[in-house]
Amino acid sequence: MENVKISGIQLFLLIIGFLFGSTSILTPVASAKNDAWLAVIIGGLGGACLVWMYVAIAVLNPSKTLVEILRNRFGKYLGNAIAILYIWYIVHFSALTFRNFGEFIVTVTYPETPMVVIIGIFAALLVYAVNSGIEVVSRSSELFVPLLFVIIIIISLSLITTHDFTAFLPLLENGIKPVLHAAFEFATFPLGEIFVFLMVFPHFNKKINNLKKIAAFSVIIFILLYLWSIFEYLFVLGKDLLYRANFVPHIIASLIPNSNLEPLIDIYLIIGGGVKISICIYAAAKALSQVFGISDYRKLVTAVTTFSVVLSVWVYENLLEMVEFAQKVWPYYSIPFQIVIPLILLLSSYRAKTD
Amino acid sequence: MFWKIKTLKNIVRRSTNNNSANNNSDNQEKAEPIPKSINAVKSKLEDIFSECGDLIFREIVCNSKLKLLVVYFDGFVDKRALNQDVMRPILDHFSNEKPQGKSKRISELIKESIVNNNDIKETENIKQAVDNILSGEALLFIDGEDKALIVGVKAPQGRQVEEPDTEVSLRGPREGFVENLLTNITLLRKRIKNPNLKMEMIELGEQTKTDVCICYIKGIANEQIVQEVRDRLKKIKIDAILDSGYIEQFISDSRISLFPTVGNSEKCDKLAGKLLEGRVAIFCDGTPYVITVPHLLIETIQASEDYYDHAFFTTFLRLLRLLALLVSNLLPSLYVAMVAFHPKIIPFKLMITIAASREGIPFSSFTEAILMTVTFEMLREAGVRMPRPIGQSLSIVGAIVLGEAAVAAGIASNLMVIIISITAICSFVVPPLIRATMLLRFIFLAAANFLGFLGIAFLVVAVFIHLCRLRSFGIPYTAPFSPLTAPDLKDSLVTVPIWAMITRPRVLRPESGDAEAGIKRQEVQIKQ
Amino acid sequence: MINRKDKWFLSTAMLAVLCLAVLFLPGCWNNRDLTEINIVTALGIERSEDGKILVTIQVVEPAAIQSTASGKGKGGGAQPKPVFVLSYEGETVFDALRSMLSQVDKRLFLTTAQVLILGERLSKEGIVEVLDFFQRDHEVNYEMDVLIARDVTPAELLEIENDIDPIPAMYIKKTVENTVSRAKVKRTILIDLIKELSKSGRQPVLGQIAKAGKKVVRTEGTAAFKNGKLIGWLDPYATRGFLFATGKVKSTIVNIPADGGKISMEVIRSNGNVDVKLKNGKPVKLIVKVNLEANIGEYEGERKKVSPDYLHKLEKIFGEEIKKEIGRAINLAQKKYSSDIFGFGEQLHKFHPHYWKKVENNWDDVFSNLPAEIIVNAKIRRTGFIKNPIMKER
Amino acid sequence: MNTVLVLIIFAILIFHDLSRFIKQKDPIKVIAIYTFIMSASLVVSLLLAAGRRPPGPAEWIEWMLKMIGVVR
Repeated sequence: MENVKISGIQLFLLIIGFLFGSTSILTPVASAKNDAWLAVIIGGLGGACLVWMYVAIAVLNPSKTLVEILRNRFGKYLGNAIAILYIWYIVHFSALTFRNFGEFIVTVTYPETPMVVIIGIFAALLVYAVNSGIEVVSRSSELFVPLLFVIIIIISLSLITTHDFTAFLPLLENGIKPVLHAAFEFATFPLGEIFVFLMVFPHFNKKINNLKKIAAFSVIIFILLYLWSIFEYLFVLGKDLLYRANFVPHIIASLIPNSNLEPLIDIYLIIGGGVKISICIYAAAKALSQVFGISDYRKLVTAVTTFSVVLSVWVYENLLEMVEFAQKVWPYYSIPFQIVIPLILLLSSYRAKTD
Repeated sequence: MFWKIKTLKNIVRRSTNNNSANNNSDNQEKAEPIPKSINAVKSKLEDIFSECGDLIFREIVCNSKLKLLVVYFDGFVDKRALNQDVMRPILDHFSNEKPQGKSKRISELIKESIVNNNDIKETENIKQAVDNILSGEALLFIDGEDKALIVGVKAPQGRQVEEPDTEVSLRGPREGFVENLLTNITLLRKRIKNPNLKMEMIELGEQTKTDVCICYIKGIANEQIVQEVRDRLKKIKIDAILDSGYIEQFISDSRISLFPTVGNSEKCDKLAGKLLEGRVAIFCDGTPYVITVPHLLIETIQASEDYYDHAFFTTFLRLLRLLALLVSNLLPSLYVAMVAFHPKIIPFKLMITIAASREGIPFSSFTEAILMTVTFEMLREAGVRMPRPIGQSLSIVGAIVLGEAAVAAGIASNLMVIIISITAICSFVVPPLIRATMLLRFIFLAAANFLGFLGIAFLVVAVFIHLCRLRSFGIPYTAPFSPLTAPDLKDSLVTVPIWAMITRPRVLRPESGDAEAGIKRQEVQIKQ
Repeated sequence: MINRKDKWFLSTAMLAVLCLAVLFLPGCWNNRDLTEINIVTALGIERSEDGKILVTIQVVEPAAIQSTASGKGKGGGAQPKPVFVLSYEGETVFDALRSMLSQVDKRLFLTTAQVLILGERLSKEGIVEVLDFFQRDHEVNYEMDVLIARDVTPAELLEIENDIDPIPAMYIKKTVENTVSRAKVKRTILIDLIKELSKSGRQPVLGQIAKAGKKVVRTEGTAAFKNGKLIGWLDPYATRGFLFATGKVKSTIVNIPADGGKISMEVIRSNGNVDVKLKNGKPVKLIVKVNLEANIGEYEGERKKVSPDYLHKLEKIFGEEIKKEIGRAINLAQKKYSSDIFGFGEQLHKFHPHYWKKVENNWDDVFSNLPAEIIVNAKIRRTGFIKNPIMKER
Repeated sequence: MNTVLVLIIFAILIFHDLSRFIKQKDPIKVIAIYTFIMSASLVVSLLLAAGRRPPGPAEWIEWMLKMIGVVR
């Protein structure tokens, strides 16, 4: 089971799907209003540095998962302890993604359906996918993720007539501070979350150096596409609605002239969300099985997913709490997991390598 | 289907138990040599074939010394050939002349210099003799010798080679396989004149002893797949193989999946094409359907004509088939989802039309769709099962029921009739998936009724994950799309002309071990 | 082998049970058939005298529409009416819409609403509050047309029935839509209104609708707003001037006096933009620039041979005429309403944010006192099938 | 009603998985971890179903970060 391999294009699509997982529902940089695009650029650069760090760790520790690296660097007990914290973090943010998805669906089309039902069915689907193995997840993403590109392009082309191309002006009206804040938010959500892939990278089938290229390529493509989307949101909605709306991409989809295709287009959000959550569940179950020395991670997938679903219902009482948390608390909560520990890992792996 | 087979199997098994006493005595006798006296032979055979009225014993006395016994099943052998090529020369020879020097045994004499027939063999034990009688040869026993001659005078059985009903083509050869294994193999040999075309014969079925033949082209087919086929076939332990469908169910990778992971075809040219791509075929005596493995999803929308026609048309047709596949699976459920959950998406004018046509209909759109779909499936099934002459009247009744009457009676809306008709038409476009589509359609309807588009989307994703899980003899079912195999995309949805298909399908050789060996299909023409 | 077969059976059975369960799942959430909804085609909102919200809806009867469309004159019996109109008073828009269910049979489905007509009294007291519902609800169509009813209540307008279109809302929508060829009313869809209301340095402008007889409406002219409140009307010509200045004219007919008669010019292409000229960091002039192309559509002047020179002369007169219309609009906005409907302030905000910060609060006063320069660059391209009008052969 | 539904769903899940673990003779730690996670989920979801929501992890984290002084 351990020798499943992922090809370069599959990894690329997985990363893209993962990054679009929540950003196709929420807009992390909306708090920067009409400087959101600047926040995307700055945050994108910062996030790219983070991704570079994770990839460098993977390259320095070839064919080792995050848990193994942690144990190598920190010793067995401390390493396991940190790994358990990581598992908590991963499960937590898969729960948040579940919640985002559920809130979105319940708000835009199914106001009378209990959110748990929708999340539960979605979770069952993802358990099926993850239980089939990471290879099946990546192969499914090969079929679905290209649709993301198609839909993004279709939406932007069909809205071309309603564009107001000066909407991003004036520059830095409220100073640089909110922009930096939004950029930081964008760097940690979604770009910094790529660290989860440290559990997936060992399955990559090509030479480890190609990993750098693929990671760089996918992050650049993502940032460009997202920049494109943000400009589109600004040009079509204006800064005010961008700031006020809960689910910007949905409103954008509903503005396609002469048609109300948004229920159909919303479906594509499943793709990104599905990739993201299944990667998270895989990573959490795999890490858990490695920490406790269990041979097959599949035995824990149901448990992890169930917990994640319960957590997703438990974690907030209302939608605004979710948005507040994602904007205010999440970035700081992420610092140790996304920046500090990986930085230590990188430095110590580098030292170990040079010694 | 499942239950049917099971009951069939039970019946077969029961009859086995009844005959088991007989069989056991058979088994003991089989190893025995042939007795020298033909009377002993006759009584032994009569014992084995008791109550077999169609077995013919003929004793011939040529001169006082030579006595012959001919045994065969009536109707199984070509009597003219037997008389003219075997009996007459023997009778002529022995009644006119006296037996020549005793140096040669009579059986050898007959075999080597008297009989005209080419297919003549010797045997020394009863078991082989009985087997050969059963497979339609004539047996020649000579008094005083412990050998019997097997004379191959099998009468040509079954149909002539004709165009298959199930796979009609406008362009291309019309020969289809028949029930006879040898005829089928001949048809294939005629097309691929290559000693590398290997035919491995095995026998399957405890009771039926059906001849099964594994066929592949050495050097093109992947050895691992061939070995896998052999292994899987060997594992089959069953009383009867009445059709290749039995084998199909035993060797397919997933037993629950609705999607076929084993292909079958009736057409020679199609089979030849598959073999040349590196697939393995399994012939089964008694059925015109030849199995091909591995069978991938993309094959369901490929037709043999595709390769004979211009690449543009092929591409268009392939896309059309894909569309038909999607429509036949999804259209009713999309309609139900739209009407019940997302009226938003319906254009305003159409919405008024739909609402008007649904006014006064007592059922929900879901119930309506289920009713109409079930009616249609029943009509289809009736059309297949019933005697041909009634077909006309059925189609008239069907058209009335599905069409005007249901609408006039206020049971179904106009639009639903149209939708079910379109679905029906589309479901016939991709024949290999008719069965899968039929069931999936209902599941999709249920999902649409449950959660609208979201339900459909969940189910679509689930189906695709399932497809990605599936493998056919180790080959990913969704190849060449996932995993992406760029060179193979030339013969997927978008096709290129045949002169540009330089390589054979790469997906069939997943391991790099023998990668380059069989890849190249044609030389690249650099100079004109 | 046995184990595998058992599993097979188990999974099949489970699948079957699951399917059955889903099939017979009663009353699924959100599952409402198309026959279970009232298709709303138009909404009217007015404030009643005691400050409540009066919501009027127009609902179609699909069967009646079908029968009027297909079998006109079939049988002499009373034709069912294609639409019905209903009003209800409530504290808020949403409250009124929900409470209305005490009078109608089925749930109201709002996505199909083609027009939203706001009453005059409501508009004068402010429209921002009532629009909140339309942004929030998941079934509202962000693309419906918004209009202001002039001298008439929205309910009266929605009750108009005529033979032009069985659905009055569609009829209204179509008349608004064909402003692309007449440019005498501004077409505003809901999303644009929402955007305009939140922009600093621009006041929204909505199209106006009035009753033009017992059975017809007229959509001509616009209503100017200030801080979300109706402040006054622009007549059709001022409206056109406004549309020219903001570059929203697609095509229109402009009549110019010439040669003792009239010439109708058909504008085929036009773009316009507004700007503010700054000097020493202070605005000194409002600039409106319009470029347009036109054809001669009709010539009713003294018979004359049309030469290139003559066309150039006409171009000048033509430009003056348009300048007059634009000037009228700017004058109204500056002097009478003191409301920056053109978006001069927005230009300042975007391109000179520092200065904008200073004047943001009293921009309306600053705007009202700035001189305006209007530059029109008109070109006449073609003359139709003929060059000259009928002239006696000499 | 809600409580019953939660119990049924958890019963199905746990029965399905545990029977599999026992049949495959998995080491006891698998069952231990599985039981731990599932019972935690069960307790929380029962509390949620009963309408008594315990303070969630979002609150803990916010509280912790406030203690450190990162978030206002």
